[in-house]
Amino acid sequence: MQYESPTSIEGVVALLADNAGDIRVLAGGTDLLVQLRAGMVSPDLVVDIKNVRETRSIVPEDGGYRVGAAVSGAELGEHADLKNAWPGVVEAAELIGSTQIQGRASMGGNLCNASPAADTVPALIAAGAVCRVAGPGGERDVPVEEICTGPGKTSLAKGEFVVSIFLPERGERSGDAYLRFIPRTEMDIAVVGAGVNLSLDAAGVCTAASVALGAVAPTAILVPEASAALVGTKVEDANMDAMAAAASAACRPVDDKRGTIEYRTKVAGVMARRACAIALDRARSS
Amino acid sequence: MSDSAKNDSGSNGHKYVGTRQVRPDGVDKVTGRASFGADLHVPNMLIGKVLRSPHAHARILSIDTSKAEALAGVKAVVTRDDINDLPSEMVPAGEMMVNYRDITRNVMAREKVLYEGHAVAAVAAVSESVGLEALSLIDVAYEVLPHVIDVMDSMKPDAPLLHDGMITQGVEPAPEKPSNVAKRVEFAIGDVDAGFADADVIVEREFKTKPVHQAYIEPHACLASVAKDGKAELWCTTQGHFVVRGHCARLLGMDISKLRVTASEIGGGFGGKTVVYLEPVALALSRKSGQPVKMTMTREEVFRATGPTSGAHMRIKIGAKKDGRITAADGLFHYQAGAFPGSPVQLGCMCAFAPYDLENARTVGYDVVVNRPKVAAYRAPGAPIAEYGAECVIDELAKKLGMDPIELRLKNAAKEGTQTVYGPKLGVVGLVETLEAAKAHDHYKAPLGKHQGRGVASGYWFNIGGESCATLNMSEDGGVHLVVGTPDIGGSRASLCLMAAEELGIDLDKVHPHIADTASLGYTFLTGGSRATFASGMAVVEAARDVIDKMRERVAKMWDIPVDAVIWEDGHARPASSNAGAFEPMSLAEITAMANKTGGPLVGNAAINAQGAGPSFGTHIVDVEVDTETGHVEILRYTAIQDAGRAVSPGYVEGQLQGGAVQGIGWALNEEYVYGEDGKLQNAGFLDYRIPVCSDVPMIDTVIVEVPNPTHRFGVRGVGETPIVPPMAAITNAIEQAIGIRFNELPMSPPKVLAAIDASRGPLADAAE
Amino acid sequence: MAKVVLNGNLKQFSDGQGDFDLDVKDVRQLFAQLGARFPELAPHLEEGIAVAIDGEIFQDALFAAIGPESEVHVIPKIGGG
Amino acid sequence: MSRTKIHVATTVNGDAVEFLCEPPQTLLDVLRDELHLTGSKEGCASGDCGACSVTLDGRLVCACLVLAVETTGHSVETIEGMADGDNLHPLQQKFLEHAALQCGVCTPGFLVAAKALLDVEADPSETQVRYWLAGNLCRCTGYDKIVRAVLDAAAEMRAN
Repeated sequence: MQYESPTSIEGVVALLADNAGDIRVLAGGTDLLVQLRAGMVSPDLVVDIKNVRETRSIVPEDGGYRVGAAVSGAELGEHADLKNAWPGVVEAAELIGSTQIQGRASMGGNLCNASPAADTVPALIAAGAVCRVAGPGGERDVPVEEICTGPGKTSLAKGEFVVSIFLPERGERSGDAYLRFIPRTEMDIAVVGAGVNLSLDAAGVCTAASVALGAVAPTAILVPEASAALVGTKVEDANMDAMAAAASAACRPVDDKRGTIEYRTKVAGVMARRACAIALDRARSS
Repeated sequence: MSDSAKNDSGSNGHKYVGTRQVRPDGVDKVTGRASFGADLHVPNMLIGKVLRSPHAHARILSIDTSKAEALAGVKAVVTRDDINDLPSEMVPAGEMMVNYRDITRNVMAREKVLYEGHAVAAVAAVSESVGLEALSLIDVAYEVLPHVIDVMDSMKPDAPLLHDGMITQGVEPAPEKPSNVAKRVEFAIGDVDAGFADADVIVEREFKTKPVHQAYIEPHACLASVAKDGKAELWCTTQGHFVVRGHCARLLGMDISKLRVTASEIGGGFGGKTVVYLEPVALALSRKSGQPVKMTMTREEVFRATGPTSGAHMRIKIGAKKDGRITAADGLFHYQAGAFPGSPVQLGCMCAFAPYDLENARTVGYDVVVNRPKVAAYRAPGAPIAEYGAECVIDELAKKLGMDPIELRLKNAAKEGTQTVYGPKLGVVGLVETLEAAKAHDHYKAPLGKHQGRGVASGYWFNIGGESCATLNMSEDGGVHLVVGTPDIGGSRASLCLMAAEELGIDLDKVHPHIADTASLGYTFLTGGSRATFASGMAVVEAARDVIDKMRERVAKMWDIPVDAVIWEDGHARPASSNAGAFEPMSLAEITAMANKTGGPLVGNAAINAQGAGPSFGTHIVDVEVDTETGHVEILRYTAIQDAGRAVSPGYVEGQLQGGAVQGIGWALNEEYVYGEDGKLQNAGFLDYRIPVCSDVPMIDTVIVEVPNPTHRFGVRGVGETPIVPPMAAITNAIEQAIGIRFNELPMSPPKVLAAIDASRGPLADAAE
Repeated sequence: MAKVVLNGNLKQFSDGQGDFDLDVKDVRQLFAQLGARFPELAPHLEEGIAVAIDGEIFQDALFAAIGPESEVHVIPKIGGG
Repeated sequence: MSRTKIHVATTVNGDAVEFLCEPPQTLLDVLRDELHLTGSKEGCASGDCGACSVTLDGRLVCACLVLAVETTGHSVETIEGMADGDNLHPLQQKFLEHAALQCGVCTPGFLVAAKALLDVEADPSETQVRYWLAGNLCRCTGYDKIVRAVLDAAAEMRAN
């Protein structure tokens, strides 16, 4: 295994594009090193992107924020403005693993590891976040929900990597939240995750909503039916019940060591409803 | 909230026993200086790695190691041919008895692999990466066989047989056909049928538990070095290095006295480090390569290849009169032994109903092999499983009788003179005292909210003594080197030093403990069975008395008076009375300073087989809250109460109670092995084998009850094992109170709890909420 | 005469008999008498056995004293974690 | 299989350190096997137990989840650097006074993690301590005395 640590986007792209064999991008490494150790992967080349400035910075842009793909969860949590604008996204990032993991794990890594249970992905999708992807053909912007195509699989082409993730401007009277269910209080992979982002008008009527779920399908999913159950309503109990039911109905989970189909389906609605209540509070008080 | 840093003054006239002191090995352990199993490096050292079976059950057709041996940097490869095949012979090893025929096969598979992770070959190489590459070059041809994972499936007539020709022991007449049932055991007193006929209320329930791992944080590790003349040294993390010495010598055909084993600091054991895995393999690799070989397990190997405790299936039936007097108790237990016979089912049968004074009781147990790693001892082996079922039934019985569960227990509580189901009558025990303390505790009266419940359960463990040696080497400045042979897992050095200082009457900071290697002290049985503070403590007291007698003799000669006229008091030799003469008392330091001129160095010795371990009873109270939408159970409050006999080192006694309770919380709520249809373990890591983390639990309140053990100088009872017995039933009982659903299976993980809640509601109730 | 009781599976090796009055002074004599009377039981007394004398459990203690009025239970040996 | 080693220059506990490592080797491997700083323990090698907790440029991480080559030019602090000469850190002292360790193998990781907490939060609540330390597994103590020791150390450090 060869290790390289370029300092520019072009340098990363060149290494990814010009080398054959199994190449892995290293950001925080909290998934990759585990896979290396377990013998699940044996790459020929590891490209560390943390020395590329663009992957490590949080920059205001168009009223929103551009977050480097390798910014750690701890750094996100320490960024008061970002946390104020997108509390659900930051909370999702901060839920990944322990304090130690937080010191390394990044949203870019969480996304590109392409686990169906990744915590930040439903929150990012609900937020309408967009990835900046660099590759041999230059840079392109891709909605977060189009990156993962299945467990461990992404739409990134040979030579491409995610440089940053753009979170749009937070509108008035809007809020987001992410919740997940795990058997313990920490250190588990999400059995179910739910991200909700919504906006209200001055009368308290929901003008836009986005509900995304994790760990209930091969990739994180947007649930338009759940969003539709909220839009145009004052987000009262019955509306949230309908939203939760739509969320459960959209689940296509698997039975595995972390949860059953039945359990995930039911709890997806519960998590969506609880996240919705938090997002609503945030929207009302923003 | 108790202040755990409080420096209690000793009571009962003791200066040190019963006080809170900084442990003598503490500074090493907070600075990273302490040397654990994997921390030793020696020159010219190789790294050993083990090739493990990918199959749950398969016949080994051939093993070809030639390519691995040819790889540059590989210095030795060993297989079954390098470990002795041994005949069936039972030996004691921590938990019940083990069979050398089985140990040798567990250390390195011979005819068959019996579980995924079973060791098949091992290599020693110049680096880990070379070693791992060498493993990939070993060709093993397997004939894959059908496997069986569940204990009840394994007892079916058509189950795949693990051991050809295994005939169930303990059944008369002996079965003609072999099976996976290694043994049947039975204990009985009185007439159970008559007792049930006499009962007004009977509760009968079935329960299932999953295997749980000890999950010590330090994986198994050792470093072996065998010289050309056959002399060998072994450094390893173990609860008993004398036991390791015996096993390794036997498996490798060595003289016991040619092998010197040193126990490293041990990073947790809980029973799981009472047997050998890597140690004989490392010795075999070192013997073959002529170089020192270090081996460490990965966490995955720990889960796949080392012993958890049994999973079990059981049926419990208890009957009582309307006034709460229990008339009969009956238990049927099936325990998984793993790949080789030897589950702790017999101990489970003995403990199941131990907290009760019963006229009529019977327990029947089956020891059943399955294609899983061989079980190892785990904290009160066998007892938590059986007592879980019994304590749940007691709680249900209390509900049926309309009695408070503590009152029902008090009405039937075991006490001095109670006959146990396994025969003997109990001596002085403290169960009633723990129940009274529970009843009086403010926890038991605190209000509860919606979906919250409180549960109680009691627990029992025998405790053991056993072979223990101690040496007190007195230095010329009055300091004392205290040498014992029980590895210190949880602070036993501290309590042994307290007892030595107390007995000698000297300052604690003059006593310096040392865990000796197997060449430097007489045979000492392992740290287990809650025996270290009790039995090594007994040896320390005896060694102290031995050296006190020697010092009295020296002083008697100096003073030219009979030895009987010299007494030992407060660390000084004094004339017994004014009749003996007017002599200035001599301090220990004064006596040791002139030791060489008065007869030579002063050493106190004791080599005993400690008897009279006092059983320990405990009672736990737990409050839970159930999230009825997710099935998540939160532990809100926990109080662990236990009879310690005499808490020599109260901080560490509390620690045992707290640690046992939290292990029990994990067992109750989340810990389990998940096997696929292929017989392979799916959660061999701390990510999905979910032991409690810091944020999962509240502070664990403790109450130490002291009903002294009359056979021990300071009244000590073992305390380490009992605290893991009550939690599973206490939590089950608390959940029942919270949501009205009684679970009969562990773990009570969220999917199971939610499914039960949904099933109990029905569609209409669901809609109404 | 000490009252001696065999517990657990041991009765299988003593023709189903479990209670005896024996004139024994210590555990060694107890095992010798039981072994002589029931040869099948003898090997089982060598390993894996404990003896409770008036409620106190002795393991590997051949010379533990048994009194004339003692109640003695022969039980399986106890280990621990 | 190529086993070419890479030269790495870094700082460990304030000292400039150089070593050779294979690219897949972790910081934990190098600390323990090359630098013989064995206070950091390997309990899982997957970031689940925290026994190898160290700080990297002041940030708490698991040494098992950092490649050794990544430390080039950075600064690593381990348990071996925690005491100031003969003076134990208040956390170390409080762990001893509270009997907050039994076997002691998780203790270095807990201490490094707890110090990282007190570096950013001088007055943590019990809940903060519990969640901050959730990545450090202890199987012996049930965490009670560890949490008390951290809270007590924090109080003492605030008082001084």
